[in-house]
Amino acid sequence: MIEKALRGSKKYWLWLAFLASIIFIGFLCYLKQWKVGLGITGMSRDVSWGFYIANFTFLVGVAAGAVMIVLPYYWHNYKEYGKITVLGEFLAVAAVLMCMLFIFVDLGQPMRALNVLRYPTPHSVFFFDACVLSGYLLLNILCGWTVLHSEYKGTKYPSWLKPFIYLAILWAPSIHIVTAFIYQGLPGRHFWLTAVMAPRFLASAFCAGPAFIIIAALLLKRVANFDPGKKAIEALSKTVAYAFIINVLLFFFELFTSFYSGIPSHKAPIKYLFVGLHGHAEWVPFMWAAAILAAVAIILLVIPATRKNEATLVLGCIAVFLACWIDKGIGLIVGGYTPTPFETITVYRPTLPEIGIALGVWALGFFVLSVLYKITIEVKKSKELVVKYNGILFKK
Amino acid sequence: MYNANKVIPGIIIFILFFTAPIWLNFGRLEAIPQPELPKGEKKCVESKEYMRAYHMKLLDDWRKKAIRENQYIYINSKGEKYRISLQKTCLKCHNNREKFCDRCHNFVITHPDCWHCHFTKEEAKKWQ
Amino acid sequence: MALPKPDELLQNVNLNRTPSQHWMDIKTEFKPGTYCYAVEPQVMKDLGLPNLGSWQPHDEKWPLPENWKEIVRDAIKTRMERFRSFKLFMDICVRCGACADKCHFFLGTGDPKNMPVLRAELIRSIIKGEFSTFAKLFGRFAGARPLTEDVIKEWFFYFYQCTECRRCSVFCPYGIDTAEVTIIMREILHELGIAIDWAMKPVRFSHFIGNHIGIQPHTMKEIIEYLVADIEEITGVKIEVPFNKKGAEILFVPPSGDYFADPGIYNFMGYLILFHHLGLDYTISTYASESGNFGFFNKLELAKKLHAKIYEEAKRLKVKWILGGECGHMWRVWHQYHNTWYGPVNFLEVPKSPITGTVFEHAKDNKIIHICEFTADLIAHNKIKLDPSRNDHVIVTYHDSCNPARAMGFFEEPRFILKHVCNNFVEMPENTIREKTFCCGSGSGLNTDEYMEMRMRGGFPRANAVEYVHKKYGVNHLACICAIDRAVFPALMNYWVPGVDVCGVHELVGNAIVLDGEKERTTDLRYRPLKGKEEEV
Amino acid sequence: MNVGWSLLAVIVLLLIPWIGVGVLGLDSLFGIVIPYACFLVFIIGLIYKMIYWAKSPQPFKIPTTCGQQKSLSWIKHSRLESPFTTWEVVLRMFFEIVFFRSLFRNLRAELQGRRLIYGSAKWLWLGAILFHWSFFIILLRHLRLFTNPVPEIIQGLDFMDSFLQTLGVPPVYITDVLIIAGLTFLLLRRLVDPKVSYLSHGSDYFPLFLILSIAITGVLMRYAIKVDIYGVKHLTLGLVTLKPTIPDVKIGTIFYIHIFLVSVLAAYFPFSKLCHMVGVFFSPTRNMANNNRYVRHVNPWDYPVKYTTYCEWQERFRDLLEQAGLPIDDEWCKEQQQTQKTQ
Amino acid sequence: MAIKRRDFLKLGGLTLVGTAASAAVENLLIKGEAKAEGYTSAPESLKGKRWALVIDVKKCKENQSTCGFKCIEACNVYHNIPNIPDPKKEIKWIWKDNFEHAFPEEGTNKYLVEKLEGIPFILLCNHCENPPCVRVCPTRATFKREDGIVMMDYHRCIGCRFCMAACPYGARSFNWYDPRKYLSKVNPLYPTRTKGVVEKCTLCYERLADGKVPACVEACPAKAIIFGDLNDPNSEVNKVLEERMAIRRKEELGTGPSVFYLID
Repeated sequence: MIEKALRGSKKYWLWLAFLASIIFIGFLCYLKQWKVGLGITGMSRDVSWGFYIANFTFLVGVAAGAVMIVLPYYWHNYKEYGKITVLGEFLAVAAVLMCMLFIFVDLGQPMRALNVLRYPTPHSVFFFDACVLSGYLLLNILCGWTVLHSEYKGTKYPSWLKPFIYLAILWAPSIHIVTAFIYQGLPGRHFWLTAVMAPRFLASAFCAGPAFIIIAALLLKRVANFDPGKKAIEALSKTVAYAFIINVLLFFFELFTSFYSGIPSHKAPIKYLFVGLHGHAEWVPFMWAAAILAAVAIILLVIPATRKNEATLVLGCIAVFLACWIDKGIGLIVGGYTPTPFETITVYRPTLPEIGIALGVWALGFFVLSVLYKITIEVKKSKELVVKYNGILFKK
Repeated sequence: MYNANKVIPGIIIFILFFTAPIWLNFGRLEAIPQPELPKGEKKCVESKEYMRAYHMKLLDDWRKKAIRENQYIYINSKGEKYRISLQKTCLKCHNNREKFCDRCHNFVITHPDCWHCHFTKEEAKKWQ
Repeated sequence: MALPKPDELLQNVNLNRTPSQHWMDIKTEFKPGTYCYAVEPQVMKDLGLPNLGSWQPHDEKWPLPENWKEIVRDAIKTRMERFRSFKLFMDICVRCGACADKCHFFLGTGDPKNMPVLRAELIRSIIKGEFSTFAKLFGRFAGARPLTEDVIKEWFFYFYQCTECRRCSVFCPYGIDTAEVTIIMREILHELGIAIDWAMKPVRFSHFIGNHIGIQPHTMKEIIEYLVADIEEITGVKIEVPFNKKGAEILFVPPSGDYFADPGIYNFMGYLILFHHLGLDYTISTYASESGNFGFFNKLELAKKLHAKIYEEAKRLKVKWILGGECGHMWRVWHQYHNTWYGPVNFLEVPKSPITGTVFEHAKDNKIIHICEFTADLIAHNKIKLDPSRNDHVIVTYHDSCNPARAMGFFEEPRFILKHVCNNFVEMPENTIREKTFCCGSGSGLNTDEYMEMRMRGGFPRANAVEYVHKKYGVNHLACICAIDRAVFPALMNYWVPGVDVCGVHELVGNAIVLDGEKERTTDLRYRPLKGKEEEV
Repeated sequence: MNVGWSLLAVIVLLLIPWIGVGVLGLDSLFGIVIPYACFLVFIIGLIYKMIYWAKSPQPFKIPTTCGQQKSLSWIKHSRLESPFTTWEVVLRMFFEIVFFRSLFRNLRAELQGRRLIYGSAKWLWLGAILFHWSFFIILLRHLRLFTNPVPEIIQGLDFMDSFLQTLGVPPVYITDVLIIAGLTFLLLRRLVDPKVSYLSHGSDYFPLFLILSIAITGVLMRYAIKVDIYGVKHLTLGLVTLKPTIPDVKIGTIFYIHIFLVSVLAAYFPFSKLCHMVGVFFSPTRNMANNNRYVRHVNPWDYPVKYTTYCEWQERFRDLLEQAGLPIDDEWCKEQQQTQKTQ
Repeated sequence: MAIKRRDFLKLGGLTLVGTAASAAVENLLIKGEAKAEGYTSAPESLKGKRWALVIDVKKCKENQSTCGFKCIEACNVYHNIPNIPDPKKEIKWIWKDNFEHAFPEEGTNKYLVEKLEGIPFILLCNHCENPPCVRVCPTRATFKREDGIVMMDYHRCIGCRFCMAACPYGARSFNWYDPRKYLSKVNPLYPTRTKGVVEKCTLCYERLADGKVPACVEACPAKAIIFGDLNDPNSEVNKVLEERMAIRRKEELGTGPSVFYLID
């Protein structure tokens, strides 16, 4: 089936070339990082994780979010999702791949990356995260590819796949729970030390992932003549709306706990992020942008008319995606490290090469995603057998 | 023979490719370097043969024992004791990286990353 | 020799089960329906070829000549010296098995010796066992075996069970072409006097009379005049057909199947309507009255003999260039062999369409053009008046005939024509069309009735794909550009997919062309009512 | 059966240098004489093979066309699948040899009841790519033992290949892992797939076992049973500079086993299916352009054939032709007779 | 013929196998490999169950003008710690800070702050009893030794910096650059680090092995840093802690620091 990705229109190749050029720029930045060290980033002794890990955290959510389609389709036999299920599975593949790459570029000694598997350390959440991420990647490749291949062959997927599909469904939340555990189990990081971290991660995952699929499916409808099905999009947009509202609610619970209890160390990070602290307000505009986006998203997604309108739905989904990206990405990381263990503030700002590398990773993810989606759509089209010949669609 | 115009160049390319090692050395072959052994010292912690083949493994074992098991003394096959330390023990005798280590390593192209952290006295002078 | 029912036929076919015995130990069984009858000795004598007298493959003892081993060994050696392809293919196969499930005979029989790799191994093992001391020493371990009479029987069985369709060659990482091996193996068998009747009789006809069916010139003219009468009845237009016309611009050579047998005749009517519509200055020859070439299925020398007539005729009639009809293996021969055999063809001119002025640059040396290339060019330049709705009673799918597909690269031209002459065109599943197309199961001279079971098996993969579009999209016509296809598909479709008719591309062209001064048509060329005209008929 | 004998053959081959060097101390036989001899056999054997093939002409132009031919200007011609010019043929061959394009097309047919279905089947392609590319890179990488100084590019290759420092010291070569994975897959496939298993000879298993044991001895030598690599390079450099010496320091026997197996492979190469390495370049269905109507291909052994000429045919049907009102052309026959006479 | 050949092969094979087996006993393949007798620790090495440091804050206050913070300097020199100008990329094993930063949760207690104003607090890795950094390390590159030292294995560290996120004391530093460029004085007896690994105070494990106390302890002219085994009831540290009042950083996190600050 891979050969289907090797034949495409000029637009398809231009898009891939565009992504490849960004990947190349990212790669050049990475070469510099390789040579000089992580010193080229904005990270510091006090804020020792930054943009890379922020994107990683967010993307784990996107990967896990795909389960919102997979689960109803396989578990509840919700047929409407038939056309987009593989899209969800492949989104998970691309997102997990990006996650792994973000971790990889964040490592000080990348060539030793596999040490994680060589010295398995059950008490480290990171080890578990490596395991669940690679497991999820393999499961989604297996399930997505086998299901698509069966469609290509014109048969139902083989019965041996069922257990793997169910396993993948169970596995999806686990990747995000484990990722939350990376943060929420650390003593001395007040912003992270909260039990709602995992549920909040899940909620944001279950809105950001499906939001992306809605955007992608509607885009494919325009550029690739692919029909995701009206009902599927409607159902999925409801999922996004509910999950996002829960996400925002959970954030308010956090606010309540911090400010009603009045514990200074718990208030400090939130103050820093939203109003500034000790004269530092570097991330305030971003956090308010996220808040406004969230408000817009809720309005667009809750009102049925705007939710059912494709244009406003896409806007709402973009707002959800961006709001989650700011909030769960960079807001989470910076908030966790600020103030420092000495109650001082060390400012973190990503540097240009750092952003370049991150863009490169995103571009690589989109490259893989584009190729996988291209294959999917071609396979689905090849089943139609009624052939587009010299631009004219022949039907019986 | 038919298609000689293609087959003969093909054969020549084939010969050139598989005899490349001979041509690659042509006119640039360097003498095989001899590592300079420490003066005054007659023996290493183990036999010459063993050290030549296994020194890297020995160093790796040393590290694990010293760092992870707090065992700082190595007792060799003859029962002699050595303090485990690359800086203090090995480099005491083998104090010239260029003339000892690098000669062999550059010759056979093995570039272990020891020197990222460890160093000889001589070397330190350069980047101080 | 009762043919089993379609469902029974496949019952014992399992592509993933292999016999417990080593293939070298399995003796060939000649069951009725799975082999072709041996050639009559007179046919061979007439053509000056060696023969074994009267015998049949199922005979326990074949009347091989005394020195048969020597003949075979010499024949192999000669072929090795003459054909680099053969020599190379004997050496470089790594038995990766990529070709294994590509052969339609394997898919229809499950017989491992029908895997192209083992089919070639039938001779490869002999070359090792007879010519290589090393391999002889290691025997079966190295895949070597001695030459015995059973081997000859096996060769006969399996090399007359390859339709030279080249599908395996598409998938082989080294391009090993079993068709090439089969061609050479049939030549080697020929040297012993072994051939099949059904493939040799047409050769004799073609050699002495001019076409495979043995239609004599006056009969040919009569048949065509009948067809012209039919056309007049259907369209109201009287068409003139020029025979042996000196000084015509184009010599048109169709396969004899097109003016002799149903459904080829409708295709021929299509050609005539097209030429008349264009007012083309062409001629048909009663001497070079065959574009197909059964010689090719027996021996390359015979193939060369049969088509030499076309060039003499072109020279004699002083035409500018040659136009060929819709035929499969004919185009393999015309495209890949003619120029080597008969070139340089400097008594003709570079083909140029007199209607559109297009110069067929790609055929500038050989000066022969496929009628689909010619018609596609006309349609592209809007030179034909077409009414595709006249084919609305037809839902058509297109079968890429093996030889034009894999030995010529002929994919778009016929599709382009179909697209313009009918409104309902559906492709078969992608892995069964274009370069991956399946043979009709009876190519290379195997379309004989005594071979019916094997034909149905070999045609199964193709029929299966047709069945798929028939059930899913109601496809009722299978268009093809091969005379053998048109001859054998009706039986195959009748067996596997009843309800699908077979037609040529130009039959549909003939239906769609709006002739000047024609009456309103109510039927197609087969006298079947057009859509919406059912009551008028 | 075939499998067992192949394995046994490789084990025997393994024991020869083990005993030869380990017990009998025939270092120079196994370190110098046999490698030289086998390398010569390899080179001369393959040259012989190429000349052997080239001695036979390719009489006809028979490319397998897997894509649209070049015909009418407005029809998109498939350059790679149906090459028309030499340049396109070169491209086709390049993709064939470097990326195994034909194998990439592979399908898997399954018969389900009365339905044939075709699945995508890229595993063979992947296994073959892994194996061949790894083998090629390993071969290039070994130049570090045959050149002094080692070209930068080879050093770079070595660095990239050993980029993962995971299995401790020395860092693991990625190609080592991949070649063993690829070979294992190819071997398992031959054993497990009933079709491939049925058509395999012993001589198909033997090279797999042989190359696998070469890879394994190499890996062992690097990671477990170490040898004095300085001494090894003494020997190997001596070989390529034609001043062969056995170094004073004894190199471990495993090295001699490795080099002996490589020598056997080299000597076996030209006389087995492995010659597909050069053979693929000769394949007429891939290395010829699909343009016989455009450029004439000449068959050197072509000979004239006797066919029924027009005049013979006209004589036979003269009456019938006249009755049917078809023209008679005696002029032509006269002309033909005259030209025959003048010849 | 075939059978004969097989028999021959079998016979030949058996002989070869036999010879090889006896040869293998002679350790043919691994010629030259020697087996070490073993490893041990030196008799003079200091042995303890839980090493600890007690820092006499009072003495620090008294001597800060004269001592020149020899403890820090000695450590830096001994361990080849680079002097990186950018505070964001600094490497620190042992350093000084004020009370509010060292004990931020006490920072709102203005009386205590007033009392401890101006005192340099010497900060370093606490070698916790229950170290979060060890818990999170995915490769066990940082681990706790039997004698209580929280150790770093730079050969294994992948530079993920999870330990830095986990350490509530900011005791860990990451090599953002190659540290060698920032070295002015080099101790040839101790290696440097490479870029991309995390490092921190190792309580001079290799000095202990040689029977010496940590460099900072040795260097302090006022003897303000006391080193000893917390598990040994007779050790100096235990005696001091029994007599005087000591606090530990972020006690409430349950990490059990092994560094005590005497504040009375």
